Amino acid sequence: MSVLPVLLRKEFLQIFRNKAILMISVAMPVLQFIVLPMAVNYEFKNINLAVVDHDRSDLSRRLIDRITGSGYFRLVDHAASYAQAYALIESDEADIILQVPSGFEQRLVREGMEEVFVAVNAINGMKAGVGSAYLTSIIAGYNRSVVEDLMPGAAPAGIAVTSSGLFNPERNYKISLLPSILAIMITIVGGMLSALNIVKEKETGTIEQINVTPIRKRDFILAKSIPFWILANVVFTIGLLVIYLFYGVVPQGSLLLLYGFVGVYLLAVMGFGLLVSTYCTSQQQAMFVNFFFIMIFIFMGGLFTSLNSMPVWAQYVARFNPLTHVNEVMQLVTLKESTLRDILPNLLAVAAMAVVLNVWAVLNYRKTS
Amino acid sequence: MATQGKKKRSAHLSHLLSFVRKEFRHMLRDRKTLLILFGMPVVQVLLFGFVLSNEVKETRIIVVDQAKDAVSQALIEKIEASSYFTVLTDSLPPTGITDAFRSGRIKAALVLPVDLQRDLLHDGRNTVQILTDATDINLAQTIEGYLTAIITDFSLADGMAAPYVIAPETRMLYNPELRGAPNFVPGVMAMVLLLVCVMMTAVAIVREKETGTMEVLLVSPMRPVMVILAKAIPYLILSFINLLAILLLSTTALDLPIKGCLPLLLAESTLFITTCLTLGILISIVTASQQTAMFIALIGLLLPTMMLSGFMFPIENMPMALQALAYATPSRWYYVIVKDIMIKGAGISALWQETAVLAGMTLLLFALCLKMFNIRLDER
Amino acid sequence: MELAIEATDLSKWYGKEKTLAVDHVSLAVKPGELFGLIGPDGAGKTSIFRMLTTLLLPNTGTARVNGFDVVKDYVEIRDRVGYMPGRFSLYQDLTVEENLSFFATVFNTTIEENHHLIKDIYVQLEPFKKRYAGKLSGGMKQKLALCCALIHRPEVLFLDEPTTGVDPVSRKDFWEMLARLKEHGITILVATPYMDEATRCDRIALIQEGRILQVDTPAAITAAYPDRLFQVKGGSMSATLRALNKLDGIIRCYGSGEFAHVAVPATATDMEQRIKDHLLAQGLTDVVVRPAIPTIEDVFIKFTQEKKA
Amino acid sequence: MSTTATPHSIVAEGLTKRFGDFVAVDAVSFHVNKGEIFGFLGANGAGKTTAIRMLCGLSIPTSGKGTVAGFDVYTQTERIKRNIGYMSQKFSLYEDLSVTENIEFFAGIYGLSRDRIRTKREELIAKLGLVQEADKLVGALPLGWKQKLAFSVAVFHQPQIVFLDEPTGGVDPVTRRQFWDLIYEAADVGITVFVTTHYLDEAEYCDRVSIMVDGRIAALDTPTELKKQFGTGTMDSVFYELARGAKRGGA
Repeated sequence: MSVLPVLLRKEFLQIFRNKAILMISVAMPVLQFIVLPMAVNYEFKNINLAVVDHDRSDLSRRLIDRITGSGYFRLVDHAASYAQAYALIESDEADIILQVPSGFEQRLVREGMEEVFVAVNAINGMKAGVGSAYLTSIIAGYNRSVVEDLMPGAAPAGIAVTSSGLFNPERNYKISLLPSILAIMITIVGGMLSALNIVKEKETGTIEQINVTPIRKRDFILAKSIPFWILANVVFTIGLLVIYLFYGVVPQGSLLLLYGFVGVYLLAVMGFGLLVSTYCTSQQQAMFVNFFFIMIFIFMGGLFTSLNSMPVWAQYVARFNPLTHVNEVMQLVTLKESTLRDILPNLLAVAAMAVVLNVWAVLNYRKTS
Repeated sequence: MATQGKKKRSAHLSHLLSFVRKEFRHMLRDRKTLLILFGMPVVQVLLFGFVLSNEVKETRIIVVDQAKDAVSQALIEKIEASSYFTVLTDSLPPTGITDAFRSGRIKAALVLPVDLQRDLLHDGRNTVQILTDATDINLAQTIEGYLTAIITDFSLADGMAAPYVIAPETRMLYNPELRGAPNFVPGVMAMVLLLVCVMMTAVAIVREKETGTMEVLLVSPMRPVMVILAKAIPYLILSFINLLAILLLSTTALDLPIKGCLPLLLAESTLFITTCLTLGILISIVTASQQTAMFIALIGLLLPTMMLSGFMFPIENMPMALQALAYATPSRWYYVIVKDIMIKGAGISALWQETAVLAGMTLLLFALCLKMFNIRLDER
Repeated sequence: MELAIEATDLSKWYGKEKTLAVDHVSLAVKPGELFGLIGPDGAGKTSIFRMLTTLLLPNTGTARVNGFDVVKDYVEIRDRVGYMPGRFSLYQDLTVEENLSFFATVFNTTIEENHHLIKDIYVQLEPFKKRYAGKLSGGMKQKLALCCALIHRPEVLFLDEPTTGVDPVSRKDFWEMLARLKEHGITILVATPYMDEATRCDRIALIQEGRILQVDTPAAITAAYPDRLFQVKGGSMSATLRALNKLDGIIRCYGSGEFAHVAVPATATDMEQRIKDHLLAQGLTDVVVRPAIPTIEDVFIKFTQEKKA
Repeated sequence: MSTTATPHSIVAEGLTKRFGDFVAVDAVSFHVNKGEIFGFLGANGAGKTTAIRMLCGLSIPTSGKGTVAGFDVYTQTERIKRNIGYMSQKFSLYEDLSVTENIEFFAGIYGLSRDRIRTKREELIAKLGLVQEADKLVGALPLGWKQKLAFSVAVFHQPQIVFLDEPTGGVDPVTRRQFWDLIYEAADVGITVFVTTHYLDEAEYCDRVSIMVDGRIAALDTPTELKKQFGTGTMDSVFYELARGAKRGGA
């Protein structure tokens, strides 16, 4: 009998015997994955708006009605002055102030041009950006209707812009984010399990017993990663099912391709965990080191803020982040129906990481001191 | 009786001091862990402060210029002149655009119609089309906003504008350049502090259970409350130093002002750190092995805090049940506090609610710790 | 006089299957006594210790330590006893000195206050006082643990297998220390799997599978050994035992160091000669057979084999 | 399996291990004959564990020469491991695996065929009287049974040498004797037994005994010879005589 199956059998027996860890590493992520995606929604429905209408004209009232009627804004107050409205922003009651100057209607009709003033609480960058964009587009729409009213029959001039979003035309955040959040989940689970496992044998002392046997380092490391690889794949599969059943998201591209890539990706993640494991002497150390890197992987992986927005050096660094690749591939395959050819660069990068990390882990694991 | 009471109190104090000293020694002797504990929050806050942002700059777009006339040339030049976009010059037939998107080479495409200039001259109007990669919806929206603004600006300046223009003038309060740091630093700070603090104490008591020293401590006059306090204090001090380092770096390296009152910020942070440490201790008390404690602390908390703290996804958009969950996340409250003090310069009067919630959580967790603390070895 | 430790009908079981670890045990230890619980690993010694030190709640029975009930008055007991658990449970990453001063403060005292109690032991530890406890040898670790358990001058001292894994020389040192502690009037309850240590106790309880087999002074226990015992030698041990097994009229035989021990009924006569003849007849040379004085180990083996039979 | 023709299972010549300034094992020389039961005694901290770790290929010596089962302790550690068995007082078996699973695991590691494992496993379980307990977790077994099982597992693949590190600590007197019966059995089929113990009556059961003091071998001979040398009747006194002079109590 060759040695690897024997080692594997032992690992599996131990994993399934430790029900607590199994529950925490499979059931907890799945449960989180059922609940947490409800949080994934950037679409702002209730942006709090404070209005300072110095004009109190027909046109200004219609503008305000149009804004509040859009469904995006909630009028919190008609403030008498900008200072009053500003106070609302300070107390977090309002997110945006719209100020209409006195003489708005007059000047618009007479001079054909008038400005309104918008002040946005930019602490929450996302809300600020989205809110001011909504507001601008509503004002533009209103503008067109004003033109039609004032110059009936005349077509609005200038360059009009139409826009459409490819691959996700309904701009459904869940479709675009859930697969990647699933990737984060399996990264945490796989990385943690593999990082803690060898250290645990070190702490309990059983590693000594292994080290006096002729087990090859390669076999030992493999036996330590394969079970968790399978476990992480199980979590991944359950996750895909959850996305489908609870959120109706179906990957557009090939599932086979997705699994193939995730398989290689997990090898890289586990290689990393095992490498950490060979360097650390206590579970606590292993966990902290692993956590440190996982956090960096997550935040620099381009999911929550686009890689595009990062400094150039960070974009280069991000190429060495396995999560960057898995995020890209998740979106490529699930939304863009990409083929192997499209994801090949990502696949090669992750495969290279898997090889380097695992070989490094094998080399760094010492049976003899 | 009075002197006896006094003696007892001083005994408790010296218990505590000696226990705290012991905990410090454990902490200082495990150099690797100490290095990570100190380095991790600082490096992460700094790194994420530099790296994370929602700015759009030098985004690669393709202009499919079917017009190739003076107007289209002028428009392209205008787009190129902005720092937001880099226009890829190799033109593509419209069919190839999807492939360009798929390969990730471009994030947006602008399609200019054949008769751009002619229609403008004739009818005074024309329509151009923006295509964006909506896999990253936020980026797509921002790109659309910027491009539309540039084009509108272009048509205004060109004198082709319609009459009766209402031009909104927008000012971004508190963070005029919409930099990433003011957005992300408070959030990352809340999240990293929470996770690090919880993880530090999550193993603290369960480790003594595993090594057997808990047995000796139990058979001693040491009271549970002392054990809990003694476990928390060293990490409180460590975390406070961490906090100072984070604040120092974010004001110097990240140029983030602290508009409000620094002592207030420090006090609120100490409160938050205490909440997290107590949560960690609770985990430590109810678990039987370090491994379980760590898994609960990390797998159990990482994603929920990340997603529910409010700095990633707006809480007001969530369904009620999830909002309730978010309100139970300490980092959600601290995130608001940090943001308001650092960036808005708010005072305690604006923050008393958040403060009260955190204080309440801490007391509740502490009471739970005392209640759950097992004074014997029996399984419950 | 009030008893230092008084346990009545103590039982403890674990798990869903209610595996009985301690089976209706009663014990009485007088103040100032050095009392030994002698039995192998798994006999239930640790569970008894944990119930007496208030760490576990008994499933049946009651126990009092210095008059305090182990369930109700656990706070008082914890103020008054010293406890050294089975496995090494000091802080491995603290130095010898740091461990000691930590435990002193925990028990509201200082190293100086009770220095006279620990000084014999501490002298040996002093050269290593800056060394981490984790880097001490087994013997030294146990001495340090004893110091830590003694530092507050406990009224009752509980030592759970203090000498397991310790070399014979250190074990001897350790017991000499216990003898000296007794002079300070401290009641000591000690558990050990080493039968040879039993003779150093005032009284012992032999314990196996959660039950107490016998309680008395070591001398009385060995004196009550019902059989006649011989020590036998003749070439190799395995050959001797093989030959002895073929002989009728012996109750049991087993190796015991250099010699094999042979127990025969007390009523049997001329066994000495019979054994000798038998061994010679089996072709063994240099045969030695002579009466032996039973030890606690012989008593223990008798109990174990009777139970099996 | 053995590739050389040395008559000795273990040869150590000036074997030394230093940790910084500290000489844990100081130029130790000895040899162990094939099929011998060799007692390796010494006080805590005398350097026994370090010496065993070098012989088992867990630790590379600082200087000196050594072969185990004919293989070099510097360059052929993995081949040594193929030819030895090892059991320590703690951690010899996985407590969260059952009796059968432990046997299958350790036998499998040494590459025994599945059929062979199955038949030998049944034999072993029957011999140890563990038929009822075959599917129980090892952690739930009494220590004495655990140790007997651990020893049987350590010699399951018929190694040339088996290293036993304090195998009988805390085990009851009857089981301790049964354990030694297993050792004799192994020695009878030619397995060299290298054993450390703190029970000095067990030293009497060894063919030869070495006593280590402060990293050196202070005495090495048959128990009878040693007692004669020191003019006493028990190994106890021999050991006490040698070990009490040790300077390195705390190491």
